[in-house]
Amino acid sequence: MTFLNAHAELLITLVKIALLLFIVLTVNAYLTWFERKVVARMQSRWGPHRVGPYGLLQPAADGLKFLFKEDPTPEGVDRVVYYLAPLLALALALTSLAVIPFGPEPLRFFGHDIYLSITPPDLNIGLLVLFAITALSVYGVALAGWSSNSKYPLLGGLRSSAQMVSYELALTLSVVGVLLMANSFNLKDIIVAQAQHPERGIFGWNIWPQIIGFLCFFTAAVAETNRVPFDLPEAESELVAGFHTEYASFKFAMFFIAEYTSMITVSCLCTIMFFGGWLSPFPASWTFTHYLPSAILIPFGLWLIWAGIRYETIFGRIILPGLGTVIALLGLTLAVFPGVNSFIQAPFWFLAKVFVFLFVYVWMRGTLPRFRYDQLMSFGWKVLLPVSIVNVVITSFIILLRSGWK
Amino acid sequence: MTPQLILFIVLAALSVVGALSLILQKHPIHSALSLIVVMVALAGLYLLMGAEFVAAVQIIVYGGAIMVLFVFVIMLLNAGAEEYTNFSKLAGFAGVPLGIALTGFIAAAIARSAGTAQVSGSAAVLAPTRTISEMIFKDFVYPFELTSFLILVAIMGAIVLAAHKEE
Amino acid sequence: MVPVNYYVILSAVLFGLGVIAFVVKRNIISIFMSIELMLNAVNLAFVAFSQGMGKLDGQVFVLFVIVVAAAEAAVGLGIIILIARNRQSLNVERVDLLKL
Amino acid sequence: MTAHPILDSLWIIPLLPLLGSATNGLFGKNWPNATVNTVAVGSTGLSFLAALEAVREFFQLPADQIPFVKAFFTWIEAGKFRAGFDLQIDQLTVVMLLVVTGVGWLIHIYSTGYMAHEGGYYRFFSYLNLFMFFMLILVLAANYVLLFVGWEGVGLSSYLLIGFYFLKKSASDAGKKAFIVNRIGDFGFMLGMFLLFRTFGTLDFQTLFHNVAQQGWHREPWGVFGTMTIACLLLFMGATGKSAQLPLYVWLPDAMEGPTPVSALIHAATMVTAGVYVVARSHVLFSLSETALAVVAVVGCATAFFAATIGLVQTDIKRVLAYSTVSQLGYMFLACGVGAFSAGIFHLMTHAFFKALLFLAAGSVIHAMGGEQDMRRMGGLSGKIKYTYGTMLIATLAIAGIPPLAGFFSKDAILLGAFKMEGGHPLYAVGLLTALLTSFYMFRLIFLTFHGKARYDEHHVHVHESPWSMLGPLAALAALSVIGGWVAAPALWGGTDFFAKFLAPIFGSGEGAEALSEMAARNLEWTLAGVAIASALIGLVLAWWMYLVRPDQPGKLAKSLRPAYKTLLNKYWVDELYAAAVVKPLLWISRQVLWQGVDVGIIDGTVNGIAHGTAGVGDGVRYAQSGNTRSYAVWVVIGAIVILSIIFFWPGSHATMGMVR
Repeated sequence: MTFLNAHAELLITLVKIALLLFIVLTVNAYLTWFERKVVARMQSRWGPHRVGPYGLLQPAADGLKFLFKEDPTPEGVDRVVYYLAPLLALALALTSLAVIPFGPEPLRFFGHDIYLSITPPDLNIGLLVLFAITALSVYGVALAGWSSNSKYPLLGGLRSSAQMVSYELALTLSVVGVLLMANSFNLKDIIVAQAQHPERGIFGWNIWPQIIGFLCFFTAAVAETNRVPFDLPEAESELVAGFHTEYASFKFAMFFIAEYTSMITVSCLCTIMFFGGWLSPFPASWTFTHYLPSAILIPFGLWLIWAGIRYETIFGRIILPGLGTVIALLGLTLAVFPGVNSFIQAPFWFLAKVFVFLFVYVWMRGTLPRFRYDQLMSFGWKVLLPVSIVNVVITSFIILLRSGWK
Repeated sequence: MTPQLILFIVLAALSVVGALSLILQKHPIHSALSLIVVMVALAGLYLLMGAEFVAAVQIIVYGGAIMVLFVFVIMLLNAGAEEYTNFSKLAGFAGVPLGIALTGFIAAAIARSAGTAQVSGSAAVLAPTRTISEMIFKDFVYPFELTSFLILVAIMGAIVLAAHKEE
Repeated sequence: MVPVNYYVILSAVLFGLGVIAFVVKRNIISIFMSIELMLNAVNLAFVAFSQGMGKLDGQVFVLFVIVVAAAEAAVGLGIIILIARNRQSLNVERVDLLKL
Repeated sequence: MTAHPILDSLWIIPLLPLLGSATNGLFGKNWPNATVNTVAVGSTGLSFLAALEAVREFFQLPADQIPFVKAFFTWIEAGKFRAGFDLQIDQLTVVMLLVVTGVGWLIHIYSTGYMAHEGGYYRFFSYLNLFMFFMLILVLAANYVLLFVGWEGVGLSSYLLIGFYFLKKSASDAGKKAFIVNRIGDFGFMLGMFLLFRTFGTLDFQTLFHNVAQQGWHREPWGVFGTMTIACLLLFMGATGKSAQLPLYVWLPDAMEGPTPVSALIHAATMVTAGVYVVARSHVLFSLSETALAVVAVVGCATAFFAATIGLVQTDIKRVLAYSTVSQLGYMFLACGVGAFSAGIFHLMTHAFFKALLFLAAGSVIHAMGGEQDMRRMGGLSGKIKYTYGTMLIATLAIAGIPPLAGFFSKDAILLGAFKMEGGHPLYAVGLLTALLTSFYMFRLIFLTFHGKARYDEHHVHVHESPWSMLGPLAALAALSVIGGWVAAPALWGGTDFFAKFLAPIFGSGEGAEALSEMAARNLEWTLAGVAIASALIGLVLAWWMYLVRPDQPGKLAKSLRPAYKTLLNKYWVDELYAAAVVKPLLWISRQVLWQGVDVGIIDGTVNGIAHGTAGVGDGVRYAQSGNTRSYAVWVVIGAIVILSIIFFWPGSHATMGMVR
């Protein structure tokens, strides 16, 4: 017990890390499921529905498949780098989540404040850390492409490193506007700065003054994460599978997870910097909106029970109603206990916004065609960069005016 | 053995090892990777000293831009492992002891100096990021503008150099 | 708390290693990288001193050094690409005409 | 606004022509003639106007402000030596200024007509403006150094203009000749300046003369070669060079190779009078040395006679004028020599008028004859080119000394001065004889050119009058030649000797004011004037008889005294003499000693030796420059270590690189 008290901080942090990892990995898995489903709907298909009810167990199956597939190492690869690359990619992607704050006030637990982020909330350079990690995440792809000792991966690696370096500029610059408005690198401060006028609600967020910045940022971020329409490093139509052509089974899975994790990170960033993080879109005075979570969860749970009973497979008839019950009960709890209710607000809104962004990602994947490489480059250098610079100039000018030329 | 000291020793060892492997590795990519290790370790040291902004910039610019450029060029030129030529051995023979001697000199100079000052590790006290920005835009504004001009020139130079000649 | 001298000695060592690397390496890119290593060593010393004196000038200077290093890398790598194009070699031993 | 804006910015007067010169010289190449005219004539005209304004303001100056000196900036300063860009204006300057700008302007206008069909139009005017600039500097300078700048400058532009047709061998040779001969004179001039500086520690006119007066420098009697005498003689050496006096006159006749306006402006009106100007300017010094004055007088007198004799037989119209110029300059020096400075300056002015007129008219004749310069192929032109004839006749009467034209008064004043000076009668006699000769060869020129029957091929040469741009200046100068003399008309002729009075503050009213009773003076002047007129008329009649009445006479005469004729025709073989005495030895020395010995042997030897040595050293050192970057790095490291160890092991050094608390 003394040991616990002595190193409580350390332990708590470790626990938080473990928890976050579990959650994120699960979310990643089901993100794939979600993506496949949505894209299928867009293409009016069913998507996965064999494994488990509504294909809910598909991710698990995929995971097993990755684990048990043969893992060949091609001839003449540079072994160290070849093994290092996926590790690097995954590690960096996961690390970037560490600085994300999911909620403002701590959880009181045995006399310890447990903040909803791994790093302490007063981390002054949260954003810088994020950018640093993003900057480093080039190496995963580039090295993978180089070490595979094969031409398609090499090309993929070259492309990705060029692309990432180019778009990183726009990425960083487009945020400067937000930083100027919050004048801090601290993510928490950035969110708080958007709540200066609680009665305004959604209209106090940065998205309105920084719309240009947001567009630049989101575009650049999509490019940074090598997603459609900027997924040239892994353009299957020209480069087989791009930088991870030579990677199989779990090493491939690492890249996969890294990509989806960075998607999540970017969504979190957008939420924090432009969409007021955990802030509720409604004016603070509307307390009844606090029941919104339950108002969503309970009906959803009930629908799930109802639909589950009528599901064709036995397994589904057992699983789905149970799941529905859990969700409904959860909603009920939120409605009943005001303390829990008020605590859950912030994470709820945060996750909701993140979910929206993830949906946008999938949406784009389903709809947009891929850029051509020269288009990509010229777009990054000739459109994105200048626009974001202009944005910075305008913002700072306005701020200067506001402050009365001090 | 305060935790800072432990951290310092670890990071210092990391950086030195990285530098050594930069020398010993035959392949440029490996050298580049070891250099990246050194840089990250140095960033850690900066953090340890409370210079968090410098640390971030170190990683973003050095790690994220410059070294990426190096790796990119190495990949582009498909540079192979180094080859030995006669003169290089001689330079090595001359250079290694000389470098060691240089290091010894500097180290000795520091040893002679009466420096026992402690680095204040508390970042929050200094809040450097803000102060640094103020210094840059107030005291060092002319050097700052000069560097911007330098970058402009460098960009043009790089374009001129690397641009393909129109036949 | 760590004495400043530790940092400075470390930077000296790194600098020396950089020098050795410069002399020993044959690949132009590696040599260039050893220059970067030396720059980093110097930066370390700068930050250490600035922290030790409680003044931030050192850190500001480090920022300038980094900027200059970036510019240098841009131009230098351009030159290296040219050399590689014209000489089909990255070995400094083969590039001793002091011109392209 | 000050009371005298132009005086406060005197530099404007020389600057304008310089600007014109620069403009034409730099951009004029492809400009149409009209533009070049506008620039050149405009700039000189403007500076003429400025000069007039300056003079007007000068007359309004209170007496204590004369001479008006204005220092614009310090040019050279070394120890106690100071040469500033200081301009000065006093009575003497006023005269010179008006002459230079006025005549210069007229001649510019004339040139626009004369040079219309020549190549290198812009070049010509650029040079001409340049000359104006330097001449004005010379005239306005307030110290010998600046004056010397103008001095050399006019030499340069004269060289450029004589060699204007540089494709003609004779022209370029003449240019070189003028330049080199002038160098000899300048050498003396510089020595004189050095001596003056060494003696008086300054070269500013006012301070210098003031010092002289202060130190109560006693007048050096005849035969004493004191500092002053030597200095004056050296200065005079320069003057002889510039003003073509014995023995350095040889360049002037050849200088006629240049375009006629140049001969008129530079080699008659202005530049060649610079010597006279200098002597007059430093009259304070000269009047302190009898020897110098005597030398000046004798040289001037001799030159006058000598040149006149040569002029008798010349057949090239311009050469006749050239020799007459030389002899007239001799007159001026004679005047200075006998102390009649104002008379000399007066003659300078009048001479500028009628000699310029003569040259321009001659140019007009040549223009009319289509480039023909030999009088033996002219004749009977009077009817064809009336204006030219009229103006030239006026000028001839003036130079011959027929009253009441300008030349008469000035020459009369000079002769009077010569006569009054004790021991000056021989000079007077020679001067008188020269006057006779002058009128003779001038009328010879007139008769040969304009009267008698035409001796040219009517079919090929169709004579035509010149354009108004040429005749206008002729008319103006003719008018000046007529009335120009009256400013100095002595009381004798009902005038008030204004000119001498005007210059009196400079030269003092001393000259001519010997102790002669008013009546005696009157009689004397009457007689002298009468004699002068008589001589002039004799010359006229003689020429008329020989060249119109009995055109066969000259030939006979030439035969009868063949050697004398030959001698005159070959100009006393002076050129040949110089060639044998100076040029050949010089050539030999420079070829054998300087070139073969010094140049090839010593200088080239040294240079090549150094070159070879360097190459050898390079061979040795080359191996350090392997071009291998890393070896260089090693050297750098070694250097660093050396420096460090010096800092380090230096006794008592506490080099520290850590924190020092």
